[in-house]
Amino acid sequence: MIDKRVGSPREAVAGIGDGDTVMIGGFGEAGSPIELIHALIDHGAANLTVISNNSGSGEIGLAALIRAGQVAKIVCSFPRSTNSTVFPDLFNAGRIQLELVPQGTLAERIRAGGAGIPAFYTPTAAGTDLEAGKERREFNGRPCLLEHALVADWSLIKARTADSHGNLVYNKTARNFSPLMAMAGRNTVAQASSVVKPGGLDPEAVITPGIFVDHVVHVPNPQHESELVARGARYP
Amino acid sequence: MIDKRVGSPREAVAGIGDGDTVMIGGFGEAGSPIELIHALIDHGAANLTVISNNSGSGEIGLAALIRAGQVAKIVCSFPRSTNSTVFPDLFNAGRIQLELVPQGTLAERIRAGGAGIPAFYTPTAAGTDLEAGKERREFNGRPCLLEHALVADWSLIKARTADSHGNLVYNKTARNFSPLMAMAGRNTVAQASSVVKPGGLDPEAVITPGIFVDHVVHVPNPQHESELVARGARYP
Amino acid sequence: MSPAAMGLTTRQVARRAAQDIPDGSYVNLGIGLPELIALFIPDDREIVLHIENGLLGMGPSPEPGKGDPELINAGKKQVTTRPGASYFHQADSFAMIRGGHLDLSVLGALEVAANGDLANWSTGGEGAIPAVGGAMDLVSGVKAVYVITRHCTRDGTPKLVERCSYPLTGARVVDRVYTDLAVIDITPNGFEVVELSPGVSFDEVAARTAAPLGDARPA
Amino acid sequence: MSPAAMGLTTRQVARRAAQDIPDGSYVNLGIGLPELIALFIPDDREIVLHIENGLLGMGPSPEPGKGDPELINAGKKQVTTRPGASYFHQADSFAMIRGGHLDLSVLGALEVAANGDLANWSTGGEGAIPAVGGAMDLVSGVKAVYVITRHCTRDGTPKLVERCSYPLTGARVVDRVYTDLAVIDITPNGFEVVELSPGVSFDEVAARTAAPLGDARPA
Repeated sequence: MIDKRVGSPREAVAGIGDGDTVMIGGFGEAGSPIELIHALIDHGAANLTVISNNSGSGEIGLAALIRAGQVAKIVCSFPRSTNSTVFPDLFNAGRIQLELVPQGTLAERIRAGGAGIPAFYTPTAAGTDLEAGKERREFNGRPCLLEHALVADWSLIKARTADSHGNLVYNKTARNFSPLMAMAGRNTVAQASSVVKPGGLDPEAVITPGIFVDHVVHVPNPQHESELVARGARYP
Repeated sequence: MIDKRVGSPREAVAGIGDGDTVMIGGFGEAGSPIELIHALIDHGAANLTVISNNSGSGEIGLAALIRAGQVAKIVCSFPRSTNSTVFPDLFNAGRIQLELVPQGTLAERIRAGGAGIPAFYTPTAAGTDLEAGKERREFNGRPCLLEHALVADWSLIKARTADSHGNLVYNKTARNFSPLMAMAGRNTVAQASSVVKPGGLDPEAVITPGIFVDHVVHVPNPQHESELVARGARYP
Repeated sequence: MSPAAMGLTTRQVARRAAQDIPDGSYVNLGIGLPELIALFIPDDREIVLHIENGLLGMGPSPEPGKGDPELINAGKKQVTTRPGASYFHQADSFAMIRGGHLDLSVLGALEVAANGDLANWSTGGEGAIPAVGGAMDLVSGVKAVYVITRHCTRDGTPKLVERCSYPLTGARVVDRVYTDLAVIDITPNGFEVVELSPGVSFDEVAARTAAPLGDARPA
Repeated sequence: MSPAAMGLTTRQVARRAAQDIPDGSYVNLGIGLPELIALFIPDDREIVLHIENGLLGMGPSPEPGKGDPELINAGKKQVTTRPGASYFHQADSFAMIRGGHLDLSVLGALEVAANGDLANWSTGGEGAIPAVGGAMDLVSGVKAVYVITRHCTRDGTPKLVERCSYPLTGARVVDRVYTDLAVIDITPNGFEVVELSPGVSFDEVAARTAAPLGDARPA
């Protein structure tokens, strides 16, 4: 009997350990699993490496996790926000490390991790400062860089609907990194606005097959980062 | 105004030239674009390199294209069929070349071609005869092989429904290689059982975004390979 | 007892192998003999069957005339789906395989070597058409690889050998072998019998195995 | 005429650039000034706008209160969709970019060099938080890269230069630049003016360009 549902965000993240690598879905607020992130703040795991496209806004969600001092390093394409100084302040104080990765390379490295491809070549960033420390090789006369797969101990993502097998569909541009992170996480936790029985999702329209998902948490009315920021919310 | 519909399979394949590389979708009969293949036989382009998972069955579809002598080389994972001697006979006579590629590596090489990834490493086939001629490199202590992207001048695929922008959805396991080949073909032709207006497909459920598709042909009642083989059909 | 009558029938071997697939597993069953395992999965277990041409959640064969020629398994036979099924393209399907997401792959064999080498894709013979399909991907990526096979070929030649003579599908990939005669693990010490089929002795298995055979049966 | 009043307004530059986007193109518009181009696409053309966070077929901003916080563009502003739209994940989105499937990317710039080098992601300054997003992917993959920018910075420093002083986004990637003063192609011979804005002379553009400037205007 396959039933991946767990009762609460708290239970879902209980296994995250100090020093773990955690992928967190979302591009801006779209797809950000705020309730899982807040549960991780409550949980308190420290010295985390977080892989996420952004570094959060305001003082909730990902920004709050960083502000809580739980993140030692972030792997990220765009760690800047008009609404937050949390990451910049810690970064400039030398209290958090940054690995800056072009967005497409970040996506492809995560996919590679999930797909068992240890490394690949890409033309992106060749000839720029982000080439530093990377192997260069020409293909068809074009300089390319060797990029390595990313995997994580945990992936925390947000879905629109899940079934109890862990099959997922997403909402609009909230899809972004989540299907890739689901593949690359050894333990993938999906919060979903609704949870249905197997057969409740069209097999042709499933975006993330359940094999990539370990735990499903029902979060019926997920909060929106922009609304929380607009009213000056802080977590905790 | 974007309208990728063309009137017939004949028109859709008219631009294929001698010596072109042609990807052909399908795993067994599921997803095989028989009507497009037959149009290519009528068209007569010769000296083709065909990239397809199988080599066809009976004397229709892909097997008929090979039998017509139009294929100089096939890149394939499983060129054997219980229902056809077309490829084996030509291969044993030295009249067609074969590049044998493990199925997952074939899929990944096609995806890489469509995604602008020139090459990647994979553990598949390391330590086997199919390692011959390939660069080996270890990652995390595991031997891996360097595999290069595949692209094509043309991709011929079969969809269930298309819109006039070229957005596609597929039927069950007929999806197989087609979304990847759509990405890797400089000219991608999709035959579809039904064709709708833009807006007629759910944006959340589109499998192949229209950007990957150049021509859409309405083939309302596509033939099934197994039925044609069962009644001993030949083409032409 | 003649060799032909000794040990389990093919269906009994499939049934035996099915007992060892844990509830909740994601499993790929190879073409041929391994396909039979699907018939014997115990009713109290939910196993998700993966077929590499693009489906998780394979169900049984359709009733005659009720199938879809575009819903087929890797052996190109028509199948059905179970609730919770999903379709995906080949790159995603092999991401599941290569990325280590499947718990188990059960494959047929031409030969299995004592170090876990598997040969099951080519006899390397003159005039044989080489065809590999997804076999090399499966053995390189799936967490555990079981083999299900007759212990010997029709002419009595052992298939469990010291070193494979046929071209390899993968090196050091097999974890366990189910045959008509025994269940045999591949260990750092080579082949070790963990279970004998009813009416079969250890010596009878050893005599039909072309490599040293350990005995790891529970005391 | 004071420098501030010379040439086109920002919106006029966006309108001018929009004229050159062919019907049927697949186009990515960068954050900031390039976003304005979407407002000026001629009615008789169908352009499919790609946003790298996962949408083809971006439509205009939603009416107030009608948007979805999870339907946003790369600048994280709410948008809508047009008929024929599709959603996809980041690996597919950047496959479109890196794989050469987009016809055009229009980006902003800190500097453009005469050899086509583009700097638009970092001033490299002390304490500045480096953030690259999809810019390096776009310039490495899209078939044509246009830049839309003020010709000079607020303090009058030319942005079209012999060699970029800021960190590069990509080497030899820009095809054409639209500024308030002119439309300028990047050619093997460097910058070449193909069109002057109304009321602007070639010499005025040359005086505000920190690299040799050719004249390729139609006779």
